Amino acid sequence: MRDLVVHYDTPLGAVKATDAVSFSLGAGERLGIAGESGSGKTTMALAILRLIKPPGRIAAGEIWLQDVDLMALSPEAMRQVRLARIALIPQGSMNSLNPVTRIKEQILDALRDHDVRISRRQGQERVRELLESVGLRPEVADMFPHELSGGMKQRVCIAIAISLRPRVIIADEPTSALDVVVQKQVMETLAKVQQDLRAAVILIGHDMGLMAQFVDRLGVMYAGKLVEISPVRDIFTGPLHPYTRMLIASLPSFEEKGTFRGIPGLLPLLRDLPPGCAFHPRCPHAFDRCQRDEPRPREIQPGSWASCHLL
Amino acid sequence: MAHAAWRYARRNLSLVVGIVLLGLLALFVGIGHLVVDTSKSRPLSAPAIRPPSADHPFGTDRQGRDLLATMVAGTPLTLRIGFIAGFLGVGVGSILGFVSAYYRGAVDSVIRGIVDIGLTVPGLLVLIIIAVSLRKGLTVDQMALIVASLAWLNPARTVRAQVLSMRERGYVEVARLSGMSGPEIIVKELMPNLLPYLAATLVNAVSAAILASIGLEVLGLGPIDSPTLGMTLYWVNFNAALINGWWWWWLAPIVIILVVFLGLFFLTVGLDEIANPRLRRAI
Amino acid sequence: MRVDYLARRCGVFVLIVWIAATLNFFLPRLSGQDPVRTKLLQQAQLGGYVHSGIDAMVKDYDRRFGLDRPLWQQYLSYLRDAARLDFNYSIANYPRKVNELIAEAVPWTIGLLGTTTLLSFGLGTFLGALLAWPGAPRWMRYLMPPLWALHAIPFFLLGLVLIYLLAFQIQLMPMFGGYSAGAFPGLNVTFVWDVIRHAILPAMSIVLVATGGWALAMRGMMVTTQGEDYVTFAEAKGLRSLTIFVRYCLRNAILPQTTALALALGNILSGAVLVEVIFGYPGIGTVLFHAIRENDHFLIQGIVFTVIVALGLATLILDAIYPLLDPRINYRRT
Amino acid sequence: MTPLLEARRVTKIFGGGLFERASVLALENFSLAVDAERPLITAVVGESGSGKTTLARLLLGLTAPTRGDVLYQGRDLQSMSRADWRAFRRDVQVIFQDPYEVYNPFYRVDHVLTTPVAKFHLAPSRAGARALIEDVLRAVGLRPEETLGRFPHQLSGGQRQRVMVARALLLKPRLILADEPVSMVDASLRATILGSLRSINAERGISIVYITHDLATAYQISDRIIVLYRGAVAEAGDVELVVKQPRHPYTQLLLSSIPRASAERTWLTERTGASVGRQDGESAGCRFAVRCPSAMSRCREAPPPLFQTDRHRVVACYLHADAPAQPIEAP
Repeated sequence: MRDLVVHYDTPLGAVKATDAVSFSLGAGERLGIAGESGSGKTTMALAILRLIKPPGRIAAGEIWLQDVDLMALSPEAMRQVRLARIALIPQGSMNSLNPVTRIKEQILDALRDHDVRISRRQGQERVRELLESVGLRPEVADMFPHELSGGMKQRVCIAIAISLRPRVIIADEPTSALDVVVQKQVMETLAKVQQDLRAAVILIGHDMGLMAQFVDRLGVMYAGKLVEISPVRDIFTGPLHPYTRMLIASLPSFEEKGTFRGIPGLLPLLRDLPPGCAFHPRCPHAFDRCQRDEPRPREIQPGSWASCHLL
Repeated sequence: MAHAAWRYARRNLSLVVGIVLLGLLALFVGIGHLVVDTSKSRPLSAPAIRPPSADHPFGTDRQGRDLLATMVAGTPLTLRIGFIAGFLGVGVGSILGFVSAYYRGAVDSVIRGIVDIGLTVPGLLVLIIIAVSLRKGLTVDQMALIVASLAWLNPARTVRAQVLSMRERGYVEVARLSGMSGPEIIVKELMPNLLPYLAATLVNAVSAAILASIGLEVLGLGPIDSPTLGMTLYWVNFNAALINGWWWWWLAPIVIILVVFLGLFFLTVGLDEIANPRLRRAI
Repeated sequence: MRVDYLARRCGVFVLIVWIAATLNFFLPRLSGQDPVRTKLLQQAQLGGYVHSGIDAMVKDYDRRFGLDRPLWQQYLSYLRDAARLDFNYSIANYPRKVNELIAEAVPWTIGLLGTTTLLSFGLGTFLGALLAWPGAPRWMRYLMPPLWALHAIPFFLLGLVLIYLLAFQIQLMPMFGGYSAGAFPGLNVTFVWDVIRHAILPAMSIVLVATGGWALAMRGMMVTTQGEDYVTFAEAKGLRSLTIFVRYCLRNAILPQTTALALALGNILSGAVLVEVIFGYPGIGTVLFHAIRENDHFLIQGIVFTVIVALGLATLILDAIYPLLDPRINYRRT
Repeated sequence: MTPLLEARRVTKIFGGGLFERASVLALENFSLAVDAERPLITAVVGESGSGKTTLARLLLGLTAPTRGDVLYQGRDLQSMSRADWRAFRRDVQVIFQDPYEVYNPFYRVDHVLTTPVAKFHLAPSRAGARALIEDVLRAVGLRPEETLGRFPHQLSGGQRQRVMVARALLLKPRLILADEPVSMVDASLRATILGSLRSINAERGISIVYITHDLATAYQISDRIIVLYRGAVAEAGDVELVVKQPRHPYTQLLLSSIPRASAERTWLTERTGASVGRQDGESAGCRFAVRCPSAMSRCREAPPPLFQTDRHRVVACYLHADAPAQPIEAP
């Protein structure tokens, strides 16, 4: 992804949901995108699949899948890329599945619309195989979404996502609505299927602990900008950007008790961002240059990028 | 203030259209009462079957009524039936809706049962049974009461649904924990959010009441000797004005009824827009 | 689980039937004196053109609903008659029974009402769905305002306008009645074509108005459905837009639409009665209109009871169909 | 000394009425005592469906217990007079979970603050009321001029939740019950709100019952902790003991399932067991038996009582049957 800019037209003028976001993803790599609400992380995910609906629109930027620029594809060609090459695991909310159709139909209709010619019997077989690979009993195929628990619904979504053996799986807060025990089971299932497919995963979320334990490389977004992206070990041993450092410090840990180091100030409103670096009103190290010009992302150490005037 | 009103008007066009239509109607009736001698709406006060002319701008009907006078006198009567029945219906309906949604329990299931069954039964037929039984010289107000007897069903259903959804909201519990009593919560917390819905339901009820009253009158069950719009249509049908080509006789009431229903309809749509505007919050 | 859902729906239906009979019995007696008796006695004393049957009817009426009998006994015998769909003789057209008159009129009303309701519901739902579909042709957007305006007008009003324009001015369609005066009913092509020609205007006045309503409601539902998470996920699955439109949006938006149909039956019927009166269409509406004019109480009560029961049945059928559309129904308590 | 608020063997069953077929056991045999003299922060931790929200509504008197009773200074909530209820409302205040649901969209946010001041006559004059409100807003780290006069949708989730904490402070309560106060707030603001709750307890001596699904924040803020599993107490006691040396298999499972925000990779195991379907069946014995790795036959017969394994900890698990069993009473 190079310099992606997504605008939302509101009565108060165009709002930049993502501003010049760039990153690269290796085959089979697990990349995490962490950020708080309004940071633009979900917008970026939907932009990759070109699912941004009005009043949002992709204003600029390129998204390359190996040698294909997704921005240049026709709507029909883009449709065929979805699920076949880039699959989405939706937010853990409870109605990502069609409430009035059985699970097996929701798997098979994806295969049919991607012109997978299989007989009814092969279809049943493929459904059973997919459900088993995500740890679900074959009977689930004939059940309706309201008969499944939260964890089971997410496993069905994973099964759908891997049904066409995609190269990239985008998981947008896949377990945010699940309890911690079920979350672990679902994430372990995702890890297993990813390894079997050798697919790359982009995990989007706000739970830094989940990021620390799952992804290889982690990007942090703030107010629509990618403020830092580095190998996950480096981020947790030596965070570069002040926001990353304060975010990690504010996380409740089991080591020292009673330490509450929140980040002062308020999350910025996207429609009237502070000039220069968007984080400067809350940054303890801000100096005059921070209020004037916006920092550009630079490679501070090999493989670690951050955009901050301090570095 | 005017500027804000103008800017809002542009966004909520249907409200404006509704107000303009009803305003025109009010003007027509208001000026009419000043200019026209409404006593001419009684039979034998004008030569029969005259097409529109200088001294009878709307023409006359077979019983010798001046149609302009009939319209000027009749429209407020029909509207009066609509408003009385509408207000009564929404008044009774919203109280029952409130009580059953807020206090739940047996009261709720009884009211819900009556409303659900009541709405499946065709209202007009029940009104016919009532009207037929009382058929001895109905007055306009009796007509309004008959129509009101069923007009409360729909408001009760909509208000109950609204209050049920609001009652579960967190701010009702916070109000209770802040020391507010039950009735206080209804007035201070629920009522303000309910007003736009109530207004839309009221306009709907008035519109439905007018339709029901005209329906009864066309069937001949209305106040026989009053010049309401419905009764005019009854005489149109009774005297087969259509086949005899007396077009002016039915054109006037139809145009006015159209204006009434279109005005009320756009008003409802406008009020719905206020109750739940599509664009809730900017980013 | 589904059995007790249906059992409850049948219970509601029986309740509606009982209410219809009770309304018919008690409402007329509200004003103290029994209007049916006074009408009968008035007819009897009129003499002159009164046919002999009236005295027989008065005696028969007194036998069953005589003043000496306590009210509840009268009520019970009324219920028994209602259960057997026997509503006595028609006062105005003695010796014909009320049931016969109703039986003659019902097919006409079912024909008119049935076709127009299904037509307007189907057309309106389809049109509404299309209006909400981004892939729909542009010109359809201009269909909205007229649909809006038409939706506000009562059926019979449009009927009057149509008669004047299409029947009186241009003489394109017959103006009145269910079939031409001279034609004798029979299952031959000319008569059937004659009936259809007569039914066009009344049907148009219902369909043009009702279609707008259903289109509006469906468009609203489709817009909401398109915002749902499962539609976004369907798009992310790379499904064809037609599959998403039919199997995800339409399939879910049709549920509230069907419930709305069940609720609207009552109003549709009330409107249709007036249309029949305006067009002199030989259905239940016209028979009711004449019955009111001639104070034929037995006929009025017969028609009201039959119609309420018929609607109760229609609602029951819709309720029985609903669980087939929405699998959650037999899972969740209604 | 009679506790300020006490739940004694409280059980709550929903449904089972005329229409509903299945009755749901939301909370079973739960006891807790909050004593005003020693203002502690008690955390109640449990997954969804563990009965923690039902507990909150029981303690606030918003629902009545099916068995057992909730006492305010020794008096049963269900039979208290109007005067008692007014005192109860002053003494026990609440912070709800959803910052979007607790504000009436019709009014500015001030309404949530001015109502309790008026209803409980907390200030002699308007100026007095204004000063009191500005004071509590500053106490939670909000600038009054940036907050008052605004409509709810003009404030962020974090700001709105802090206004609710301020609202609770207004009445100078002796107990604040916080039902998932920070679960819908962003991480960076979460610590600030938890910090203000901690300082309220320390500086103003207000006991706090903190209900959450997040064991980490519970550890950070509370002195003692109760772990709930499907309506029953699994383990309870001093927070250091329970978190650092968990005894109940469920507590251990909870702790091992939380992904730690650190560089070491300990979380992902190769084991991906099949998903345990929706457990609807009510097992007679211990609720956790069906998922418990060390379940014994005894576990399926009768629900385990609370065994007192340490001075400040009890565990409802037969693995510790050697410890003295205790009538179900919190430490």
